[in-house]
Amino acid sequence: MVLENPFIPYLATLKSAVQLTPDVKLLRIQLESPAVKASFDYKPGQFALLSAFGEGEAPFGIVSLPRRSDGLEFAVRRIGTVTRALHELELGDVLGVRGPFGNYFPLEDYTGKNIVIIGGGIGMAPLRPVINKILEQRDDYGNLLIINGARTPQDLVFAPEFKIWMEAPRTKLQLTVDRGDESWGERVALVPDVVKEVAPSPDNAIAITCGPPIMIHYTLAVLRELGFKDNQIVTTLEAKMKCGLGKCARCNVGDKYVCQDGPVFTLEQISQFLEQP
Amino acid sequence: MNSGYSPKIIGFLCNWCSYAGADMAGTSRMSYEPNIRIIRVPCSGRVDPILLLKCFQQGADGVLVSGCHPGDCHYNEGNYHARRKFALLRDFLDYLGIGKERLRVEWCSASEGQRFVDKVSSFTKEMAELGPRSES
Amino acid sequence: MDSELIQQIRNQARDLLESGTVKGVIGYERASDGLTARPAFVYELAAVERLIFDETCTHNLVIYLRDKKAEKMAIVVKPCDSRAINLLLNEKQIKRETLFIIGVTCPGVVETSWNYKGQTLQARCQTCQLSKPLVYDFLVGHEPVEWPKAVPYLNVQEMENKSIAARRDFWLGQFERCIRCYACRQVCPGCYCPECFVEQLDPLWVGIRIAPKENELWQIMRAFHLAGRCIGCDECERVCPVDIPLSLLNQKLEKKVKELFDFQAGLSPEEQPPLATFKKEEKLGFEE
Amino acid sequence: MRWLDQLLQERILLAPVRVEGLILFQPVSKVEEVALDFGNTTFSPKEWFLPPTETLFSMQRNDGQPQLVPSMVEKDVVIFGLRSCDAKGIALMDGPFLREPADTLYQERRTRTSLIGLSCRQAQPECFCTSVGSAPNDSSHVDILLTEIEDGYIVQVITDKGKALLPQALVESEEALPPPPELQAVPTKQVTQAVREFFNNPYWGRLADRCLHCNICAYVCPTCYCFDVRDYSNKGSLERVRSWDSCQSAGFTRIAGGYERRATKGARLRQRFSHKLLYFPEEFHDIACVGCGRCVKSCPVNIDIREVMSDLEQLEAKSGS
Repeated sequence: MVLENPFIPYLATLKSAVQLTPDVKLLRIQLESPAVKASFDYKPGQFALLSAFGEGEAPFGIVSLPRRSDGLEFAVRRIGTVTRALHELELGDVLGVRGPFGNYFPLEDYTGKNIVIIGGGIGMAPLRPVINKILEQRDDYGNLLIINGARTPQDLVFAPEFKIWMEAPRTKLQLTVDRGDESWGERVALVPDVVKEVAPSPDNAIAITCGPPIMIHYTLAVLRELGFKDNQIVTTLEAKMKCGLGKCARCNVGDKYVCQDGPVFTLEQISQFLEQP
Repeated sequence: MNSGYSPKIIGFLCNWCSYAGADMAGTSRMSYEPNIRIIRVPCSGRVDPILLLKCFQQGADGVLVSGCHPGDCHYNEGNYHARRKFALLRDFLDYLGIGKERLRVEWCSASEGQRFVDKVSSFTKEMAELGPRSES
Repeated sequence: MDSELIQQIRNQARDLLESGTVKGVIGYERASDGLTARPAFVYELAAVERLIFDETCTHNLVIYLRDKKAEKMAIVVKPCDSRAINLLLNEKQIKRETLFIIGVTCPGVVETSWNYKGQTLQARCQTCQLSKPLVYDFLVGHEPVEWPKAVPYLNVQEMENKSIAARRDFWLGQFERCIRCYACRQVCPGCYCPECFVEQLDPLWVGIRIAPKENELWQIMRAFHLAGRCIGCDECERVCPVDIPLSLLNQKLEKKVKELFDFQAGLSPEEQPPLATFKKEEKLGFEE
Repeated sequence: MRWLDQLLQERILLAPVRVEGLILFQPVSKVEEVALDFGNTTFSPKEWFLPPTETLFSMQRNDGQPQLVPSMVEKDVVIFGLRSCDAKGIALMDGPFLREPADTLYQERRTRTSLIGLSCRQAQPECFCTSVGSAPNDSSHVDILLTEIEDGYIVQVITDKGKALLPQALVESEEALPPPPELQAVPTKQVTQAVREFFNNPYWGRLADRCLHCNICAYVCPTCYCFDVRDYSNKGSLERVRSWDSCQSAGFTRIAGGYERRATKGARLRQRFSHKLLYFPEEFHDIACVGCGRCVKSCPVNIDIREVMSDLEQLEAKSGS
């Protein structure tokens, strides 16, 4: 008897791999089983565990929107052993997928609100489907402000989509980098400083942030300074995890499991248990 | 002792002397046992003991480390360090019951193709006589 | 328990804390069994009275210096432990000026575990020839008048005299029990790598299996990384939850290092460690 | 014990065996191998349900097409001689492992394993099971409980699974159970509340000062269940392997790129106790400690959970006044 085993990944095939930045690739994969494909429903903010067979498994936010693109998309930064193996996959190669896991951004609760999206580096990945979802149903939401930072202009992950974002109604995009180059005409500043400078109003607003832990730490402080309440600040966390099922006891932030209760949290939910970076 | 048995041997050869020596043996069409799989390293001093133990763990019967003759190291002293390290490691392998014979250390220069062949042959013969490692 | 010696330690600790010379004192206090000792960190004057010293103070406190590099600490050091200080000074892991060493003379420590205090001295104490710490700022206690007379390395010789197959069986049997808890590493003053090879992922040397092959690779490499560096505190063996005789590995290497290179770790803060140096003329048994 | 001999013929029996000074659960082939006079085993029987190392699945290729083959549990097993505290430990592990989606291998082993408990006639100095909701003669989590009396054992059959193990001839005895040994009391009433309240208290850093951050406490604990997963590949074949891990090890939360959520010693040690005393009870309504005292006994630097619990209770009492 073969049991439904939650550790067994679905098999999938790599359909395309686009180099987004020097170290980030956008991988589009197709689930092999039509039945699985049909039932694989997910929402912005959810993630999956990708298996590079022979290396292991790691969690990645799903950056596509369901039913909008053919297959699942992941923005993968080459930084460790699993991501290196994923980068080295060739088109048609088989990989494993488990998921979708975790909660999602409760976008339906944000209707009518102004949205501030603050992303740093590869932290933009889980925010991309949020932006696209808002743009898809633009009239349902208030103003959209996107603050996107990266180390260098080349590291801005979704640069090809900036034009669409900028041209959308009632949408503003603020870009910043740590180190510019000759052709860079935008800000050279740290993300939290840009948030301070742009000073979005907390009135009827939700701030969503994702990025390196140190950026999140200071951004949260700035948002609080600007008057955002902890329940208006939403973040999505990254954590080492080995199961995605709330069993391996590794990814918790206090009493919350990133894999089950998260990865999306309001600051109100986790502020008590945040570790100092 | 075991007629069907053919020992697996891994050889770590330094780039400057022993690897060139093996090359010399090849270009001079000298023949030696095919049991050895050669890994080229910059210097015998670079060979970390964990590389050797990993070889044993993965089923190698014997490991050969070969570098420049003492005094001839391309990096002046790499093989002196290797000499101390492997003198100690061989003794330790013996103590652990793996056997010091299974780790062979040789010095062989770029011009000593024949010496390389002789050493590989004698080592292969010795390993064949010793037989497989009990657990592999 | 030598109450005079304990009083000396407490007085010294009090002076150091009061004068602000050190941020804290690393010493010993009574364990929760009311019988044996455990490491103690004292930062406040009120806590000085917790400090003790007796024959159950087996821990080598020098390991804690790796976590306390930022501030000056005082540390209670037995003669054997002082070799670890020399080792770490030699390997530039600690700075002498951020340390205040309260050296204690030591009549030896006994076998202990939680709620158990043995009657006989630990094996290492039976061959110890150090009357007082090799390095200290303040010395408490009296130097012993009698020296242990046991012959060192008897166990190692016994193992060496076994057949190669018997040695193999013995060690495989021991390593098989290992659960890779890494207590032996964590308690070792010589094991301070920020990332240990056994946990390195890239390259993956060992792998995560808790199984004979992995255990063996781990155990052999652990011991060998301490070749010419092990200072013989035997703490690894004491903490091993499955009783693997780790000192039998360490002592073998210590014995061979002595034979080949006439060196013992931790006796001096300056002498070049044997695997960091060489003599051109030595052959070490290899044909040239 | 002739009954055991018969059981041995039919099933795999795991029982306490003396191995060089340790007492380990091992498969036994003769009743004589079983150790009966012991305080408790060196490791808890969790090692049968969550083994130190196991393969989750392997990958095979059929005509180049990869196929994932899950590992299976193939044996019916009887664990003999486990203590009531350890049986409770298994019941607690059921929380995370059997909740949906259940951990397949764990669930299979759980279904196919029967537990024959041996109640304690004598308490060890490290024992405190009565303070954490169990007892030396607690029969709630075993299938059969044996209690030694002068001329044999009193047999209590607790479950149907237990009944199935017993031959017809062996009837439940009518004899009165001897009283259980008295145990020390450890305060636990306010401990959960205290951990929440004192999350940022310097207490944890001070406690962690002497902690070695080895994995002993986690590996001997009947309720610690952290694990690591990695792939092993060798010449085209592949296995995904799970092994024990511990929240105490450096790197446990380190993600690629180097960020480590619980980077300090204090944060790691706090995680151990917070999980046991706060997070686990919040999810599964019971603290994840069964009072077996193994960690107390085997910690090389005497980090004593009983002391931690009393310290927390004291902090709570002080803050309350």
